[in-house]
Amino acid sequence: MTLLKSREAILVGAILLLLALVASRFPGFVTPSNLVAVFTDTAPLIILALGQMVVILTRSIDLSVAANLALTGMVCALINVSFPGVPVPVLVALALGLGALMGAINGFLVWKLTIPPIVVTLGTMTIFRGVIFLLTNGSWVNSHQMSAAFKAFPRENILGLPVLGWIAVIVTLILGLVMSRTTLGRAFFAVGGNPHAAVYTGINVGRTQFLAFVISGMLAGLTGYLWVARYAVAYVDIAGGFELDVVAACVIGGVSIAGGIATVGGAVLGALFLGIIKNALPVIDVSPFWQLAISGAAIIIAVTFNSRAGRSKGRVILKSAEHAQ
Amino acid sequence: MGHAQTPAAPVLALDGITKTFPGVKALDGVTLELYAGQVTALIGENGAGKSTVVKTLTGIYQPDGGRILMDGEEVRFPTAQDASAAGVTAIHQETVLFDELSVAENIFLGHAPKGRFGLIDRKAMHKDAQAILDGIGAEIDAGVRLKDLGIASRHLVAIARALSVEARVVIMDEPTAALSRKEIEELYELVDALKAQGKAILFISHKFDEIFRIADRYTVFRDGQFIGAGEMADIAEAELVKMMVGRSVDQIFPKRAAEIGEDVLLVAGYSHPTEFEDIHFTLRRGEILGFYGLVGAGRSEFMQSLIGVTRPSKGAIRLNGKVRVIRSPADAIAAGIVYVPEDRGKQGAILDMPIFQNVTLPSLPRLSKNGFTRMAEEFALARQYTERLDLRAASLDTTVGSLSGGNQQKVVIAKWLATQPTVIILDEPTKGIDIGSKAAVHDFMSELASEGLSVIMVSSEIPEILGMSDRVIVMREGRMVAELEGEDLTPETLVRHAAGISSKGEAA
Amino acid sequence: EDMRIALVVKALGIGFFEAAAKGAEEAASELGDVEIIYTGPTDTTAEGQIEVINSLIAQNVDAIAVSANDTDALVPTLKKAMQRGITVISWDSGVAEEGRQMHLNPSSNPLIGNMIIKLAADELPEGGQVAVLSATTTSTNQNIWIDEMNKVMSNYPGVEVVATVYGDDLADKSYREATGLMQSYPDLDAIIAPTSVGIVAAAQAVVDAGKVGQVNVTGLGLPSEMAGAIESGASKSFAIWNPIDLGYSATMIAYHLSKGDAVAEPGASIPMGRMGEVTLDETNSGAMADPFVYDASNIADFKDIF
Amino acid sequence: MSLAETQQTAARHIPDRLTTPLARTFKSWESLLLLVAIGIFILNSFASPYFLNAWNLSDATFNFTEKAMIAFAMALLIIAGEIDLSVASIIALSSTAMGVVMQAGFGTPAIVATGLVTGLLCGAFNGVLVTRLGLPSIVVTIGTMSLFRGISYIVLGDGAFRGYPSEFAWFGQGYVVWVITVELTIFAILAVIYAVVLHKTNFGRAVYAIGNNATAATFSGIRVERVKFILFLLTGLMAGLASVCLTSRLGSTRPSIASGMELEVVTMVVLGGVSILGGSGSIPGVVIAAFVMGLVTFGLGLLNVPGIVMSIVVGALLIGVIALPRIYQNLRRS
Ligand SMILES: Nc1ncnc2c1ncn2[C@@H]1O[C@H](COP(=O)(O)OP(=O)(O)OP(=O)(O)O)[C@@H](O)[C@H]1O
Ligand SMILES: Nc1ncnc2c1ncn2[C@@H]1O[C@H](COP(=O)(O)OP(=O)(O)OP(=O)(O)O)[C@@H](O)[C@H]1O
Ligand SMILES: [Mg+2]
Ligand SMILES: [Mg+2]
Repeated sequence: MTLLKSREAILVGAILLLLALVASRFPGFVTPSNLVAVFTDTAPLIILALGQMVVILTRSIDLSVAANLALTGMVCALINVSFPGVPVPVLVALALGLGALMGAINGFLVWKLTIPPIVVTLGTMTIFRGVIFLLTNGSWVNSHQMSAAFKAFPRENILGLPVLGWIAVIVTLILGLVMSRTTLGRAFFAVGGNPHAAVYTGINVGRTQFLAFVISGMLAGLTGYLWVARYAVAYVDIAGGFELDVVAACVIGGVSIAGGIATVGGAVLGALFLGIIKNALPVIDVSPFWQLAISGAAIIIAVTFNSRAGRSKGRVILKSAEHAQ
Repeated sequence: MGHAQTPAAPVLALDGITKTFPGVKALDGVTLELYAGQVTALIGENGAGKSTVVKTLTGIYQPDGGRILMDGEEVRFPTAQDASAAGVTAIHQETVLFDELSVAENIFLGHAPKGRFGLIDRKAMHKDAQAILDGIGAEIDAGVRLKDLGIASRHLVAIARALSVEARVVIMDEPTAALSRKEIEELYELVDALKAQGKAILFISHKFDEIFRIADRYTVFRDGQFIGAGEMADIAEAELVKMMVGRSVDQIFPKRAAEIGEDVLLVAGYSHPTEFEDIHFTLRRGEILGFYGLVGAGRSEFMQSLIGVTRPSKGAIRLNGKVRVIRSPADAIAAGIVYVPEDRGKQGAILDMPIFQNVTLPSLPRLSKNGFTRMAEEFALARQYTERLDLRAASLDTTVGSLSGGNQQKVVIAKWLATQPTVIILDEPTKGIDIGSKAAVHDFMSELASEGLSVIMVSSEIPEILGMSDRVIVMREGRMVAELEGEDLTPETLVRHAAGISSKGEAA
Repeated sequence: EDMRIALVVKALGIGFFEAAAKGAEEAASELGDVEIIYTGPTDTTAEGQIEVINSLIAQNVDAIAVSANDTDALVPTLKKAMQRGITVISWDSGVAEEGRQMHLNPSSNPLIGNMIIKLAADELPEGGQVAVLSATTTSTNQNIWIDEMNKVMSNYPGVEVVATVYGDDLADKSYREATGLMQSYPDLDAIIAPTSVGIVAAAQAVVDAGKVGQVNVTGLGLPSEMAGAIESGASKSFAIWNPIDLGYSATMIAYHLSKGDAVAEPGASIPMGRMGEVTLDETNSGAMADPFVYDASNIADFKDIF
Repeated sequence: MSLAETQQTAARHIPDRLTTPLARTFKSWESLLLLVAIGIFILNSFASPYFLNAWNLSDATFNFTEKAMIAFAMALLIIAGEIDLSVASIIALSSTAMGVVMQAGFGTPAIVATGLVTGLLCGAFNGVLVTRLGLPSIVVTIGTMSLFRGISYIVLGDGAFRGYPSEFAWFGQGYVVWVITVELTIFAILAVIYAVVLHKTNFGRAVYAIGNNATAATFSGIRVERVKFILFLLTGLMAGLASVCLTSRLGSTRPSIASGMELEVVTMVVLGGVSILGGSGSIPGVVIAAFVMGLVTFGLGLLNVPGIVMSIVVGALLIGVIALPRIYQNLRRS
């Protein structure tokens, strides 16, 4: 218990250190308004990382989240263009549904055909993006084609925080509740921690993985609409390569790629850590050419730290050693 | 001993249950009856099908044929939750628990108390879990993570989990295997209490003293078949053993007299920071040295350290007079010390690879030319050793995973013998294999010793230890506590040293 | 048998190139015996373009007109195309001299370089801070324009270029870079984005930051995509040449070179149909026309065209 | 008489194999894939009149040769239960290093050596992180994927290295005889070497053993960490070699070179029948998969189908080829 808590504490410490470092070179970065902006900018990563966390927890991986995001985003944009009257709540519901459907396709292939998740999502990743191309013939949907309400939703400011940021907060809270306080949430841990034993407690491993993919897909779909509305553009390649950022955020947040270990707090902090780096590097005058190497190094260092903290000690058999521990 | 009247109708009954696995008929039309307020002992050798019955009763396996009856009504348990909803709960042989979850969550996974909005009521769950733990006398905090508990505590958590369900039938599959004396006594009291509450109990154990202490009735299985059932009061131990094994016991250990020669292996001062301390012994040519101890005594850990899987912090080995430094199993194999691991599926065999490749894997450096494998030699070597062990397999290129447990064990033993070792360490060599194979393995061990090989045999089975060893080292909590030979070698002394009880019978 | 001219673009789906394709089709129907193959990779990579060009070589097309993702990487492949008798020209974004017969600049590079800074400076009579948001670090044409712009900075005293950042022609990255610019330089007066993707993202970022009126976004963009930005005031004006004309001209040039009724050599003039003719300089490149400035007064007339 | 003795008298001969090699070959993944390849070849020759032309087919091989070089080493790595997602970034870094050496005035041999050594060093870096620190390879290489390419960006910025010596062009643009390119020749040689290493040597057997059960392999005297480290080195070396070829073919270096190639390499390996979970797969499978992917992209390219549609086809092929046998099995069981 102390171990996991301390892992999150380390991460919080690292984030504070990072902020202090950035502030020493550019004090404006830590003003409340800018921190809100950074948080809002990181919101998509947080939402996706939470979905990915659930999937990784069950010993799977979802490489198709960014493609799912792009496809759902495009569909929302196209609907908005053709039927500007469709209200935003309907679009949000649609995005959730469509995303969940794509997640379900992944989950179904993993569950019923027992194809390894990495293979399934590697395949669907290219397929989903391809479908966008087929839908649009590659053309973009631009800002001026979208309705004002469509674009306004994620930006709407409530109590100083844009809706996009609020959604990340709400998703975090909901997932926090689901993971710790529902049977399904605990099943995710059980399936990832010990799939064999999960069967003994009446948990259907495949079905649980399926549901993890559905959640991940649903969140990717939601992010799809938010993304497209926020950047006011939709095209085939939006969020290209973002799936790796999402996995990286999880890993930095202490989610074990081997399954069974994860915390909602960790995933959120991992995403924030990456988000802050991404936002800070341009403003503290780090040459754009250094940014990629720095985020790569950050990932490696974070993972090394995590594994140090999580290394399991051997069995203690000797009575004398028990006290020394 | 309870002399409860046999009630008219059983709470739970199995009628002609059959369960087949690829290559194994685990259950062959067995019957079993459990009565309210009575403890039924299920007795049978390793692999007799006892655990399979448990899994069938708890919804983990679906029987291929036969009926499960509760109060005379046919029932089906498609999942584990259905069984527990029907009031059947079990402590499984393997600990089916989750390291990353708290003790309370482990106990209530799948049936946690719900509060508002259908969310898990963590306070209530924690409180209930603690109450159950306290009730069975386990000094465990329900809030800690399971991975911080030792093996005995884990078993207690498993027991608590079984009791967290409102059950009519409680099944215990070797619940005392990993418990200390004190905890075992507490478990017996618990069983008595459950009995008094009118629950039907199925108790599986290999320990006869235990069976006679708590069971009212017995049922015996052999090789997946029902052999007999009755009142404990009406049967004697020897008779039960005969039912179980199918013949008298002394035939199982065909130990031949081997000529014991010069010192071969000398181990001095072997220590590890947390696992074991100051292990020292000599092993002679042609000798079978037994290592006895309770589960978790640290025997496997020591042996694995000896062959370089884990590095010892201190210690020295001399083999045939020469000092050897062993840093990895490769070094050990090169030196002529081989270890046949306890965990066949994880450490011994590579289940998805063909038999011949399994057998030749550690011998490849010797078998190959310039690093190139030579298939013909491989087949020849594999045939030589598997046929000697009387392996039953369709062909040498079928995968090991498709063999039965006993045949898998033969492949694993063949694999290590094929390296032509000087010292062979067998860790629980007959665990989970059937009688026939067991005898073959014992016979073979004997033969090896008589050919001049030095054998170390780790075993938790007293008859095996007594029947096969020339000398026995007893380990407890990571230390050597006794070295027994000749007349000192009796079941009583073994148990006494292993459990840490002084000759007057008190806990040391 | 129709002449087959391949119009290879940086990536499919970009509005600018879709418009160029329209121009190419216009040229084809004017010429009558021409078939246009409009193709390109789906992301802006040189490797992707090479695969596309390889398959065009295999189809034995008559001419390839390419807007390159990389000045140098395409050269070996394009050389091979020329060896197999295919006419190769580059347009919009060029390739190194040995990889093509001629290059058609949309406009003269110095003119564009001057235009983008002038659009910003015109709104800053007192001088001020401007920053550049470019496409990828390897984009040939952007790099040249920024170079040209830097050469004429002395003509705009008081205007200072404080930073150059790269949005990789990705909407989200460009948006984030623009936001970063506004944070790093609170007194920033203008963002110059000489790329149609970057300019739209930057305008969006300015609107979201509530800095309309303080930060002016300008550069090169398409009227259809920038209409919103002009309307919101995030952008006062921007420039572009007509991509339809560009595609049209490239096709015309490829046609004439392939037919053999024109040669690509320094000093030569090559006809471009309704666009007049292009004169090649010593590097065998020429400019099509001057860039055209769009602002609130004329945007409505063009936003539905390209 | 003991039970054991009764059994010994009954000891019987166990045949080496039940099936003939021919029968096994017919039932294998490789033959299924070969069928797919032949099918695509036939389709292609009907679909485009330009397909059946030696020079065009020769050009088409560039679509897969560089990726396949890496795929061979990656196949071994994946069979051993690890993965390297940084290969495309290693290409970028190797290419950058070669550019630096070239600018310093060194000749082709030094340039090539630099490319290979840089690849090796990158592989060693991954290998150390995975085997010494015990980190999961998928995570490590997601990190080094950014790191390696990032270093390349630091060195090159928005610049490019160009002006490689003309002899250097031989690797990516040269022909050995007639239409047989240098790259295709390297590919063929490597295919043979890797097939021998994986299928005929102790090392190859160790790779399978590790992928199936690393613990049992350790107990069997295999130096698991060492083998894995060597595999990372090999993968780095192959990425370095691919970098030599690709740089030579492009004639220039940009930091964005080969971006996204890692997933195509992994796709090729998996399509070739290598289990992503480790433990099984073959080099002939990867060779055929390379041809399948090359043929699909080239064939669709001839029809001027956009690249993204090709990737749909490849993605669908990936899932389909794995799913179909399972669906068939499921149907037969029910
Ligand atoms: N999942 C399985 N797959 C294949 N065979 C199995 C499986 N489970 C059990 N068996 C086989 O079924 C037979 C009965 O096993 P079971 O575990 O029921 O024995 P047991 O009586 O509980 O033995 P022990 O005393 O060792 O626990 C054994 O031969 C075993 O190898
Ligand atoms: N503290 C523990 N935590 C988790 N699992 C344990 C622990 N102790 C033992 N086990 C498991 O219980 C089983 C038996 O353990 P172990 O191998 O130590 O027992 P053994 O071989 O009977 O005793 P010995 O240590 O004397 O060889 C193994 O599967 C082991 O993984
Ligand atoms: Mg059992
Ligand atoms: Mg043991």
